Formats: sequence, structure tokens, C-alpha cells
Amino acid sequence: MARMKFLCDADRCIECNACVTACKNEHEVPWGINRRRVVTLNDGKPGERSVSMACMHCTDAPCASVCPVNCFYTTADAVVLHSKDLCIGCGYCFYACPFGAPQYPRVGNFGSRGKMDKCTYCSGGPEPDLSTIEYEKYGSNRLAEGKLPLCAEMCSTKALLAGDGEMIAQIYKERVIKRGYGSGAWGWKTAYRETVAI
Amino acid sequence: MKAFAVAVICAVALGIAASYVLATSQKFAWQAFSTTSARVSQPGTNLVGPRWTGDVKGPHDEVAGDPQPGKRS
Amino acid sequence: MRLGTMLTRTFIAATALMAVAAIDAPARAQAPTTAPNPTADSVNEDLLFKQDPKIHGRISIPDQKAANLIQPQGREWRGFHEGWMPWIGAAAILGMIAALALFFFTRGRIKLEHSEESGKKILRFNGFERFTHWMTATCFVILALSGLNYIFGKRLLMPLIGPEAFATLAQWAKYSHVYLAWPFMLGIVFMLAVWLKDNIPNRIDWQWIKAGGGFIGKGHPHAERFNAGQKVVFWMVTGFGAAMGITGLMMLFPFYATDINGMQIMQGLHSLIGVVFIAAILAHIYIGSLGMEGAYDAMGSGEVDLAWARSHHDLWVEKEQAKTASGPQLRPHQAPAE
Amino acid sequence: MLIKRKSGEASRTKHQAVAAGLASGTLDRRAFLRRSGLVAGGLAAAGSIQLGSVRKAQAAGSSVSGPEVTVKKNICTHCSVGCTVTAEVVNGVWVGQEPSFASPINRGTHCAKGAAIRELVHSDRRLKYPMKLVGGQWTKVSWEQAIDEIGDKITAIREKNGADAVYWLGSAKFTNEAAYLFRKLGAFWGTNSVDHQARICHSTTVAGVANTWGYGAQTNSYNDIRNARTMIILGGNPAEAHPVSMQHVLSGKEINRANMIVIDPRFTRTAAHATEYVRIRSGTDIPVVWGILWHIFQNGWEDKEFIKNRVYAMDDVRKEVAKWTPDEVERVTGVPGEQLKRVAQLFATQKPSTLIWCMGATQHTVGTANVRALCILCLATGNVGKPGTGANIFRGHTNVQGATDMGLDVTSLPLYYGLVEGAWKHWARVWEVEYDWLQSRFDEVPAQAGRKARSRKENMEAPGITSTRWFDAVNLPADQVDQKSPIKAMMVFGHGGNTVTRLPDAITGMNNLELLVVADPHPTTFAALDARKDNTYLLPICTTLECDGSRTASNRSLQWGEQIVKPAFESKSDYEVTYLLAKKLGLAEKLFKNIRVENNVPLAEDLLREINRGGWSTGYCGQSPERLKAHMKNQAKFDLVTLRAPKDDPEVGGDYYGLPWPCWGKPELRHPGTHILYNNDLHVKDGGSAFRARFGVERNGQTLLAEDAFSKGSDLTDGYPEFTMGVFKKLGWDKDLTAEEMAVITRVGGNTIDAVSWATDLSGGIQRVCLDHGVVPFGNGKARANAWNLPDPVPVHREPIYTPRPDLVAKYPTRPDERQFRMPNIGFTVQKAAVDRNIARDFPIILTSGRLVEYEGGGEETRSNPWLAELQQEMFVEINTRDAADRGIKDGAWVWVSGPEDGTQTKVKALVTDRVGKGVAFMPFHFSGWYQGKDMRQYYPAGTDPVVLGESVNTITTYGFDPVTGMQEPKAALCQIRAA
Repeated sequence: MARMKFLCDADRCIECNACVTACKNEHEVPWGINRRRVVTLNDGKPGERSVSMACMHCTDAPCASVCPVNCFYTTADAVVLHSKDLCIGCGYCFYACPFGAPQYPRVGNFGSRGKMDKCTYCSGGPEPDLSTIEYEKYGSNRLAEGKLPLCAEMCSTKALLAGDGEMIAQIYKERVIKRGYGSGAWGWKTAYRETVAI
Repeated sequence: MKAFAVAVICAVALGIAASYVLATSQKFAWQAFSTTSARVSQPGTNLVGPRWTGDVKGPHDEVAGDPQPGKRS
Repeated sequence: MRLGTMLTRTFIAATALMAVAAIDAPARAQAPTTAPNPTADSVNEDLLFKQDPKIHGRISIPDQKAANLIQPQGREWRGFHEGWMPWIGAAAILGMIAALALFFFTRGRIKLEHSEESGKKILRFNGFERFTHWMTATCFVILALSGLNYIFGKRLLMPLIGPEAFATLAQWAKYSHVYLAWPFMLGIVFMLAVWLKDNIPNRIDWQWIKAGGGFIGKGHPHAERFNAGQKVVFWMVTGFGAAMGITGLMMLFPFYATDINGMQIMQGLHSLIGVVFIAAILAHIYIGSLGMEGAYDAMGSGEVDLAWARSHHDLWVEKEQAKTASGPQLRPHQAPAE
Repeated sequence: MLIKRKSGEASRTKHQAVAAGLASGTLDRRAFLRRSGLVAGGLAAAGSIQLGSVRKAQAAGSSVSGPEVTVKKNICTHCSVGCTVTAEVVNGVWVGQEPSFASPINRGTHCAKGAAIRELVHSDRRLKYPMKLVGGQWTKVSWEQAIDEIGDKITAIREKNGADAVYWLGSAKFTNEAAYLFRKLGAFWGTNSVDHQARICHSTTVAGVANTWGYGAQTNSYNDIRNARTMIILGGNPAEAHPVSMQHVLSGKEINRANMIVIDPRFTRTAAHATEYVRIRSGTDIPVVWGILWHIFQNGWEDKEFIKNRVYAMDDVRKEVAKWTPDEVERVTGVPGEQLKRVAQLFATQKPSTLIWCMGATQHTVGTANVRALCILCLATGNVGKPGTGANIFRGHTNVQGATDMGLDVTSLPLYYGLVEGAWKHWARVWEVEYDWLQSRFDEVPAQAGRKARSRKENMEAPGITSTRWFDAVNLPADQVDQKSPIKAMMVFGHGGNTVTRLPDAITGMNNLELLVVADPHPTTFAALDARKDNTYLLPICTTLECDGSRTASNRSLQWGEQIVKPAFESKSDYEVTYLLAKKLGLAEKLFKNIRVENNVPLAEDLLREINRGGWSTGYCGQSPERLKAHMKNQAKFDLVTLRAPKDDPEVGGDYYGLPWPCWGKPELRHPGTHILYNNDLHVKDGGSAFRARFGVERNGQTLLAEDAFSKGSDLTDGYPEFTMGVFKKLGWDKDLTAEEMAVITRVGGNTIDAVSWATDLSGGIQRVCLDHGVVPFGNGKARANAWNLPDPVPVHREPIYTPRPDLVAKYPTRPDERQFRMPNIGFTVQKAAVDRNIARDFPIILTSGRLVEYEGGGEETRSNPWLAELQQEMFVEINTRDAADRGIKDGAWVWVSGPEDGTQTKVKALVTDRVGKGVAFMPFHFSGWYQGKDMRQYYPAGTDPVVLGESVNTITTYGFDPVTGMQEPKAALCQIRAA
């Protein structure tokens, strides 16, 4: 089985936010919920880089580990998903997530922030694949249709790569070798406890 | 025993009261993350609930209304 | 099949680049240029982690917490919360239960020493005091159980009742934890208001401690309304209560007072103090009920056996009786039986 | 190479799921979602403690029969890159957007706007039905009533004040066909005041580039940038304005290890990826370019052979460049000589090199001269007409190139025929109307203020009023406006009001108008900012995604977009509204003589065929609708870099993608289009060409025809003039024409058959024969380093009107006051006054404006799209950290930014950043709806207010117009900033 990952090539990312709106478009994600975002580091200074970030679908995901109701599960493609039926909106996953992925429909007090929502790697939730109910709770399930996450597919400069971890690492490696530079696979060490060695 | 009963009743009452007070401090994400320059309509919450009717009634959800109901066509 | 399509799409996403190079190879067969390395001074993860334990940037949406790109502390917090915390919690609580059991079986129940005053009652806690105690206590029990549920629920309860029922229960638990925290905190405030003046430590406490509080050896050291042990309980309850309240509030209102790392620390403190608190309260419950005959009455009916009072809180009884010579509940003071 | 997803069962299942709840018929998906609670409403109430979490519901059963999913392709409307949008439509509802992997231009990708474009159609903020202002209240009216009243009012104005009193402002969002139709309507109405957004973005590019080598367009393509080894991006920020182009730019940079040099006052997102960033002072582009050329000439890095063979009068440039020593360049621009030397060496020696520019170069009082200087830099280094070279000009809207081509321009008829008699007669023949009738439609202009009177014919040939100054033509005293009457009515189609400088004057103009008609999917600033009470109409136009037609991307490729869904609400297409108006005005019969109209909607295909029949001058003759549709169908067959399809393909064999103009001859000739202009390494039939012999054959004893340079396989092996029947006869090529062709030529030529040229021959015979002989129909000339017909034949530096360096004004003053485009341009007086009053002391910060990736143009469309609006919720000013510290301004705080004219000020958020240097501030130009601190939301018709409003930067931008095109000056103004 493939081990799905995201890789953002910061030397390509231009903070165009296509990934962000593609996600909104694909899943009808409402205002205030940002399953994906782009953060600019060293803004306005030489060396500035932007990185698109969402749930990285970590190996040994901390969110899943800390969840008091064990609502997370990992698919055969190593995508970390959760069940909104079980989620109690406690917010532990937000503490644990190194990437700020969990989103809550309400902001304010801890107790009643509603069901957590996050990037599903465009692969829905525990409901039957491609069912209406799955779409309404988690958004569309592109993986079940044999497609990859729309954010990566629509990335304007093909900076954001999605797919099998070894494959995208290979693509990134070849890019770096070809062009002679690369600021690394952002977040990989934290998410997957590995990095793309060039 | 009476003190105990009163205490339990009070605790429950205070807890319920707290729930209401806390709910008023609660904002929807679209409210919390929109600025004075924006008017958001049809904000939605997150992708939850096929049976959710959208009309929540109760003191906790006064915030759910449109910020400028008069503006809607 | 499905996998195959996905894999091919992975290639689409980026191999085009290489293919292009191949197609156009003749046009660019020239030697690489001397173009300076544009990322020589570009930021990278290692560099940024050296400057700051988390990577933070600029973001255009108003949700400023989204400007944190990576906070590896999440993994550390998880390590603590899932690695250490269950053991610490189990050790504290089971340890206390074990200690109490040991004490019970070795020392046994502390009996009321019968005297002529047995059967006579003195009012130890008035209605409001008892109300305060019980409101705080009941809240505490729920908070403790719902709090422990965060750590142990999925380990102990979920396998028994199944995920769906457990999620429903956990949802209740979460709401009760958050809402009953308020009467609990109010109770702590009331306790401070009514009992603070009787809980200022003084020299008598020192002697009480030196005497082992009467648990060890024979006879009772002098004590005022509250002996040193009870004072410890008072300060522990109010202190831990305040600490739990503050750390809890920090989490209850995320990002108002502290950032994500601050909340992680708050959560750690909250759970650590929580289990110690629970363990300590277990001891308190033991002494107030099973451990000592007659102690429960103080909070039960409010009236305690005068003999019990005299042996445990002799100075307080003297004071009360002096103060309320005409008090309805008290008998006139008689010379101590020597 | 690109592997497309199978559109088999899998994709059907998804839509089965999505549409399972969709009632039959045309229920909008949003309504469906709303009903199912997905979009609206609240969340489980905390207090009510909703238990059981989300309840499991029945999964959509497999018994639900899958709805029919139609895939439609259109073109993204938000910039000129021309990204294909692939839409999935179920029951007439646009339910999903998929990557367009087949498109060689965007290869599946989008920027934020393209990825959110579906919402444009669904937007609840769109104008839903026609409205008019009655006593200050927006009132719903019917289409019939609206068209009727508008028609009556403009007819009355025409009778009283003349045809020129009605201004026709078109749009770069039009399809080619709609733009063409709009220009034709303007001509039939009898005015040349027909303009569109190109005026404010690349009018100076068109003028400057066309005056250098023939055509005013990008010479190469986005894809071709992949071949470059050095690229300079000057005054452009493609990372935000054209993100998908960055795919090609960055790929080129990576594959070739190319040098990527960004020259800009602002450290942009593009600069962050550059190998070299040059920070200049706004408005000093010419000194920078001359500074680069100084090093090139000094070190002999220029391409001497190229200059000798293909460039006229480079020596005149040498003389001007010699003045720009490194010291003087540094004094004026702030750029160290060493850095420019490095840039010069890279650009001149590590070839192929391309020069990319955008509005940072064009939007200046010296815009045309800037563009000319940039062209000259390309010419001097021989970087034109080859792969990886050229002037890659990134334009702004989906069809701004096409709309310019179609003549939404005050100086030209469609396809750059100009306004001369021959041009009118050409189009009269194509349109099959009488030239005299057309002439009769124009005003006679009386003599006034010492100016001579103009006859109808003279007025017909006089350029109209530019859109940058329409309000001056309303507000100025009647005798200052050189036409029958000042402007009384504005017909605004698809054009925001906030992108033009001097907004306060525009508001005065709006209030002085007798009639304002805004035809747009959104109300726009035009409709919402002023406090008009009556005589204002809003016509809901559908988005371009809801209509058929071709769009010309920046690289001159035409792409056919098909209607994705029917116009939403009561909106109508530009085609239909133009038809209804023409019908009301009694022009429909003439206007649509050869165009089929079905249910009031003129057919786009027929319009394009008419364009093909008349578009010889620019090679718009070969792109038939059938060919364009075949290209969209066969997108995947075109090569990523060469944009060419394999020769053996039955439908598109050998074609360049989108048949980039010029695409010579009739469609049957199957000319492949011209991927790279002026490339003489190719045969004309393969898209080869030469510099256009547009400016004569000789000047001052020097030839203007190429020497020893010609396109591959040419029968003529030297320079040659453009082809006419006269030239044909001399060469004996007239015999190659068929009898039918000769018949047409004879009909066109009448007595002066020799004058019939490649551009006026309606048979296409001359072009066909030219191609057979391997020659370029427009001749083989030299590019001009000296454009003697322009105000500054060789570009010279001129300080901005409001300059931060008054000390330089004496040496580098702006041009003297002059009358241009029927109005006075008093730039010199304004500049002198600014220096005398020492404006630079009170307004010490340079204000420059630009684009954000989330928004486009005036921004009404994009600010109404919540997916985009969420990402940029507030108008802001970028201010340098030191300037902010000096003023006690914190990041995110409110500030007042004030401008030097009329005490104008704007209240915006401060974004404290080092993107801008000290003494520079940047503001995006997409915002409107706040005016000088006041929220104007209430003025929008209920429910049509954009999600996000903010101050328009143009409230504080100032005077200044390019003498050639009337281009405004929003890139180098002055301001002061203080904490609010």
C-alpha cells in the first residue's frame, strides 16, 4: 500500500493560496475553517520562503494518540482520519498537532467548540466511500475516485506534492539535484521522523 | 443532609448557569475570524451533520444570526 | 487499480519537469551557469529551529495561531500526556489507596474515646459551611472522575462499553467538567471566606505536628478549630483548587492569555496537580469517613460529639464555650476532668 | 506525459453522492447544501448539550441512479495566462472543478482565484436583476423597462449633446466576440470614445512595443520562458499577479539554472525566488535600463550583428545612454553601479535572455518611454525573435489582449486598423454598411477656445477620450473638452471605477453625469460609491464563464471557452445586452447583418467568423471557431515548451496551441499561428516572421528594411516592404492569385487596386501567395531604436509629477503641458507647483500600488467570493519597519494615509514589513467601498455588497498622464502616513 504524504517545495511555493481555495472549493469548507494555509517565513527579508501547511498525516500521529475518545484512525494509505461521530471537541489534538491542523467551528471556550475538522487528504471519513453522508461530514473523497488531493493537483507552481511518500521524495530529490538547491522537506522530520536526503 | 442536597442542587444550577454564560462568550469561527471590513453571509460552520437543520433555537445561538439581517435581499 | 491510478497521478504532479528537460535537452546542453545559489541564504527548518523552538511566520488570515508553521512541542506534550501521565496518575491514586489500606489495616479505625460528655453535641460547622463543603466536594468528585476520564477512559472504560457509548459519556464528562468547574471554583472562594481565619498556621500547629497529630502514640495534642492536619488539607484544597482553576481557565479560554505552548504547560500542570489533588482528597475522605469514628458527623449533621470535639479540638471547644456561655447548644463549661 | 484521470465509473460515483440530494430540475447546489444544513446555521449548542454527536445517517444507497456529469471547459477570467477551467456540471449546476491537466498553459494548476472560480458563478452577492435608482433608492426593474429607458435617455442625450457625449467603456473580461461587437456598436453609434482596462494597464506597452517592432503584444509566451537562461522581471510581480506563469518561470530557472533578476522598488514574493534583486526608486526605470545599457555598450556586450541587420538608429540610443554613467544612475535610482554591471553582463552574455515586465513599467507618465527603453535593451542584446528571448509582457485580464486587439481603444478600429479613412472603409466593407452612413453617425465639432472646428470625417478620425480621464471630460468647462459637448452619459460594461487614479474627481464626475449605466455581474464602485439619486441603472451581466467565445491570452493564443452553465439569476450575457440595446437604438439590423441571433443572443461563432473576415492586419483571420474548438478538444497534444502539436495529428497537426496571432490567411490554409514573433529561424508557414515593415522603407537616408536577415525559406533574401498589389505586380506574383481572389481584390481596390494590401484584401489571396513564397505579408523591416513619431523618440528620463526628488526636476522635468485626447494635460504645471510648494517635505513617502494574489482589478468580483475574501480581509498599507517606528505605528494598527491633492486620506491597516524600503509605501488597488474613513456598504443595493470592503488606493493617487496613451500614474505618487 502507498504511504501518502505531503511535501511542500518551499523553493517553488509563491504563496498564491491556490491550495487554500482549492480546498474550500472541493469541500465547501466554510469561512473561518482553514484546513490548509500558507505561512510566509522571514517575510520581506532575503531568504523569505512560503510553506503551504495542512495536516501532514503523521507517522504515529500525536493527535490520534492523545485523543481521549480514540476517534482517529489511520487508513491503509496512511492517511490520518477521524470520526466526527466520536469527536467530543476537546481540543487535545490541537495541543498535540505540530502543524496546527485541527480546526473548530466555534472559537472561544474549550468546552464547546464543536466537532473538530481537518484536512482529510481528500479521502473523506469513516462513512462508506463516496456516500452523501461522507461528503456532508468530511467533504469529498477523491482518493476513492483514484485522484489525489486537489490542493496539490492545483498548486500553481507544482510546489505542493501529494502522493506516495517515496515517490514524492524521489521527485523532490531529482528537482534538487537538477537545480542545485533545496530548503528541505518542511515538517517531514516532525511528521514522519525522516527527511529527504539528497 | 439538607446542606448536602442544597449543595448538589446549587452545583447543578450553577453548572447550568455557567454553560449559558460560557455559550455567550462563544463565537463561530466565521465571526471570530472576520474583520470589520467584511460582511460574511451564509457563513456555515464546519462540515457536520446531515440532519442538521441549521435552525438552532435557544439562548446560546443568538449569535448565529446574520450580523446585518436588514441587508439581505 | 485505484492505487495504480493514484500513483500515476503522483507522477503527473511533478514528473513533467523532468520530461521537459529531456525533450529540450539539446537547447540547453551548455555547461551549467555560474548563477549564484538562490537558497544559500534562504531560511530552512534547522536554522529556524535553532533560533526558536517553533517556526512562526506571517499569515494573512485573522486566525493568528495559524501563523505557527511547526510546533514540535506538540509531540513532546503528547509524550508526556500519553507516556508519563497515565503512570503518574495511576501511581498517585493507586499508591494513595494502597497507603490508606495499609494504614487502615495496621492502625485500624480511630475510635471515639468515650467520656461523660459522650452523646452531647456541639455545632462544628454551620449550614453554610456544610453547603460550601458539599458543593465543592460533589463538584470535585465529578471533576475528578471526568478529568480522569480524559486519561483513563479510553483505556479502561471504552473497551467495556464500546466507542459510541463511551463517546457519548465522554461528551457528558467534558461538559460536566467544564461547567461544574464554576461551582467548584466558587466553593473554593467560599471556603477561603469562611475558613481562612481559622487556618492561619501558628505555634500550636507545630506542637501538633511534633505530637504526630494523635495518630501515632496516645493522647491528643492541643488544637484549635482546625488542627495542623486539617489546615494542611485546607491549604491544599484552596491552593490546588486555585491552581486547577487558573490552569483550567487558561485552557478553557484558549489563546486569551497564552499561546499553544503555554496551554500545553497548563495542561501538564493541570493533570499533574489533578492527580495529586485526587490522591490527597482520597486521604481526606478516608479520615473524614472510614478512618476516624465521629469525624463524618462534622460535615454530616454539623454537630459533633462533644467528647470527640474536646479530644480533637480542645482549644476551639474552650473558646466556643467561653464565647457562647449562653449558647443554646452548649453546656456550661466544666472543669476538665483531670 | 500528462496522464488524465479516467472519467469512468469512479467519477460518476462522486457526483452521484453529491447530487443524491439534488432535486430534479435546476436546484442550485448551494440551496441544496443549505437545506441539508451544510452551509448555514449553527453548531450543536453547548448549553443544550447535544448528545450522541453527529448521528449516523443513511448512506446514499446504491440504488440512486448516477446523474449525468458534463465536463465543460472555459478560461479563467482573472489574468492573462489563460488557464483552462474544467467544470463538472450536473443538471445545469456547476458542482465541481477538476484540474485541467491537458492544458499546456496551466497543466492542471491554478492560483487562488482560479481555484476558487466556481464561486464566482454561485456568488450570492451578484446582481440578480436590473435595478435603477429612484430618489436614492435602488428599485427592481424589468429588463424591458431598463433597456427601454436607457435607450430613450441616450438617444435624447445624443440629440441634444451629440454622439460623443455618451462614453462607451468596455471590458477586458469580454470575449473577443463581445469586445468586437462592443467596438462595432461604438462605431455605429458614432464615437471613438470606446475604451477598456488596457488603458490603465498596458496601453503604454501596446504603444511602445508596436512603435518599436510592429505589434503591441508579448513576443514569446509563458511556456517559452522555460528556454531562457537569464530573465529580468522589471516592474512585475508574477508570483501574485500571474502565479501560474511562475510555474514556467521557476521551471526555466531550475532546468537551465537560469539567472532570475527582479528589478522592483518592492521585495515581492517574486523577488524572494530571484537570484538577484535590484531595488530601485519608483519611476526611474529609464535610468536603470540606460544604466544597464551603459555597461553593455562600454564592454561591447551588445549583439552587433543583430543591431546592424535588424535595428534602426541604435546610435541615437548610444548618445542618450552615454549620459547615464554609473554615478548618475546611482544618484537618480539608488542602484549601485556594480550591481547593474552584473545584471548587464548576465543579460547580455548569458543568452537567451528574456525581459518580463508588467504594470510597474507601464503605469507611469513615461510609461511608453519605459516600454521603449525595455524593447531597446532586448534589441541591443539581440534578445528578440528566438526561443527563450523576447519581451514577455504579462497582461492583466483574461482577454485584455483580445479586447485590445478588437479595438476597445480610443485610437483604433478592431485589429489596429487605426481611425484613418482606409480603416473605416475596410471595416465598412467587412460590415457591409455604407462608409457614408458610418460617417453620418459622427458629430460635427464646432470651433471653440481658439481651436478649429472638426467636420464629421475629421471627428471620425480623431482619437476619443481615454478612460483614465472620462471624469475630466465631464467636469472640465465645455470649451476645454474638444468635442461637441462634455460627456453626459457613461455606459460602463464590466469595469470597476476604483482602478483609475484621482477617485475624488471621479466621484464629482459621477455626480455630474446625466446618466450612468453599469452592466456588470456586480454593482462595482461606479454604482456604489457616489451618492447619485436618479438616472443610474444596474444591468446584471453574467460572468464570462456563462458564455461562449474566444479569449486571447497574453501570448496571443486564442482559446475557446464554452458556456459552463446558463446565466444565473436574471443576468444576461454581454452579447444579449448589446443586441437588446442595438435593437432599441434601431441599429440591430445593420449591426447583425451577417450574424445569426438566436433568442436575442448573437452567436459567438458567427461573430468570430466576421472577425476572421476582417482581421487580416493582425492575423486574426485563420482562427475559425472550428479550429479553436479542435484545439480545446486536443489540448493534451500540444508540447509544453514549443506549444506545437505533432504534424501528423488529423485535427490540429502542426498547429501552435491557440493559433497565436498572426495566424495568416483563411482558416482553410491551416497556418499554425505564430508562437514566437519576429523569429526568422522558421519558415513563415511554421510561424516564422520578421520585424514588421510598418514605418516606411527609408528615413534620413537609412533603410528601414532589414539587411541580410529574412525568415527561413524566403524567396526574398533581404528586407522588403509590406505587400500590396502594387508590390505583387512588380514581383509578378499577382499571377499566383486565383480568379476569385482577384475578383475580391478588384472589388476592394476599385480604381486604386495597387493599394490593396495584405491587410485590406478580403480574399486572403495576398497572404496566401506571400506564404507560398515564404515571405511575411507585413514585410521585413527593422525595429526602431528611434521612434521619431513619439514625443520622446529616444526615451529620456523624466521625474514623476509628484517626485520625492524635487532636486532632480530641473534636470529631468516632465513634458510641457499639451493637449492630448481632446483634453489638456497639465502635468508640467502640476509638477512645477508640487516642487514650488515643496510637497515632498510634507508627503515624504513614495506611494506605489499593485496587486494581491487573491484579488483582481477593481476587485468587486473577487472580494465577493468568500473563499478569496477570507484571505485578504482588510485594505492595508505596507510600511517599512523604520518608517513605522518613527511614526509609532504598530503592525496591524489603523493608520491614515494621506495624499497631496485636496487633503484626501484613507484609513487602512498598517502592515509593517521590510518588503518595502524606507520611504516607500505600498497599497493594493483592489479595494473600494470605504471612502476617506467612511464605510459605504449601505450604498450598495441590498445583498450585493462585496464580502470585503476597504479604502481605494486611488482616493489618494494623483495627477499625471502618459502623453502617448493617457496612461495614469499610480506607481509613483507621494503620501504621508500617521497612526489613526
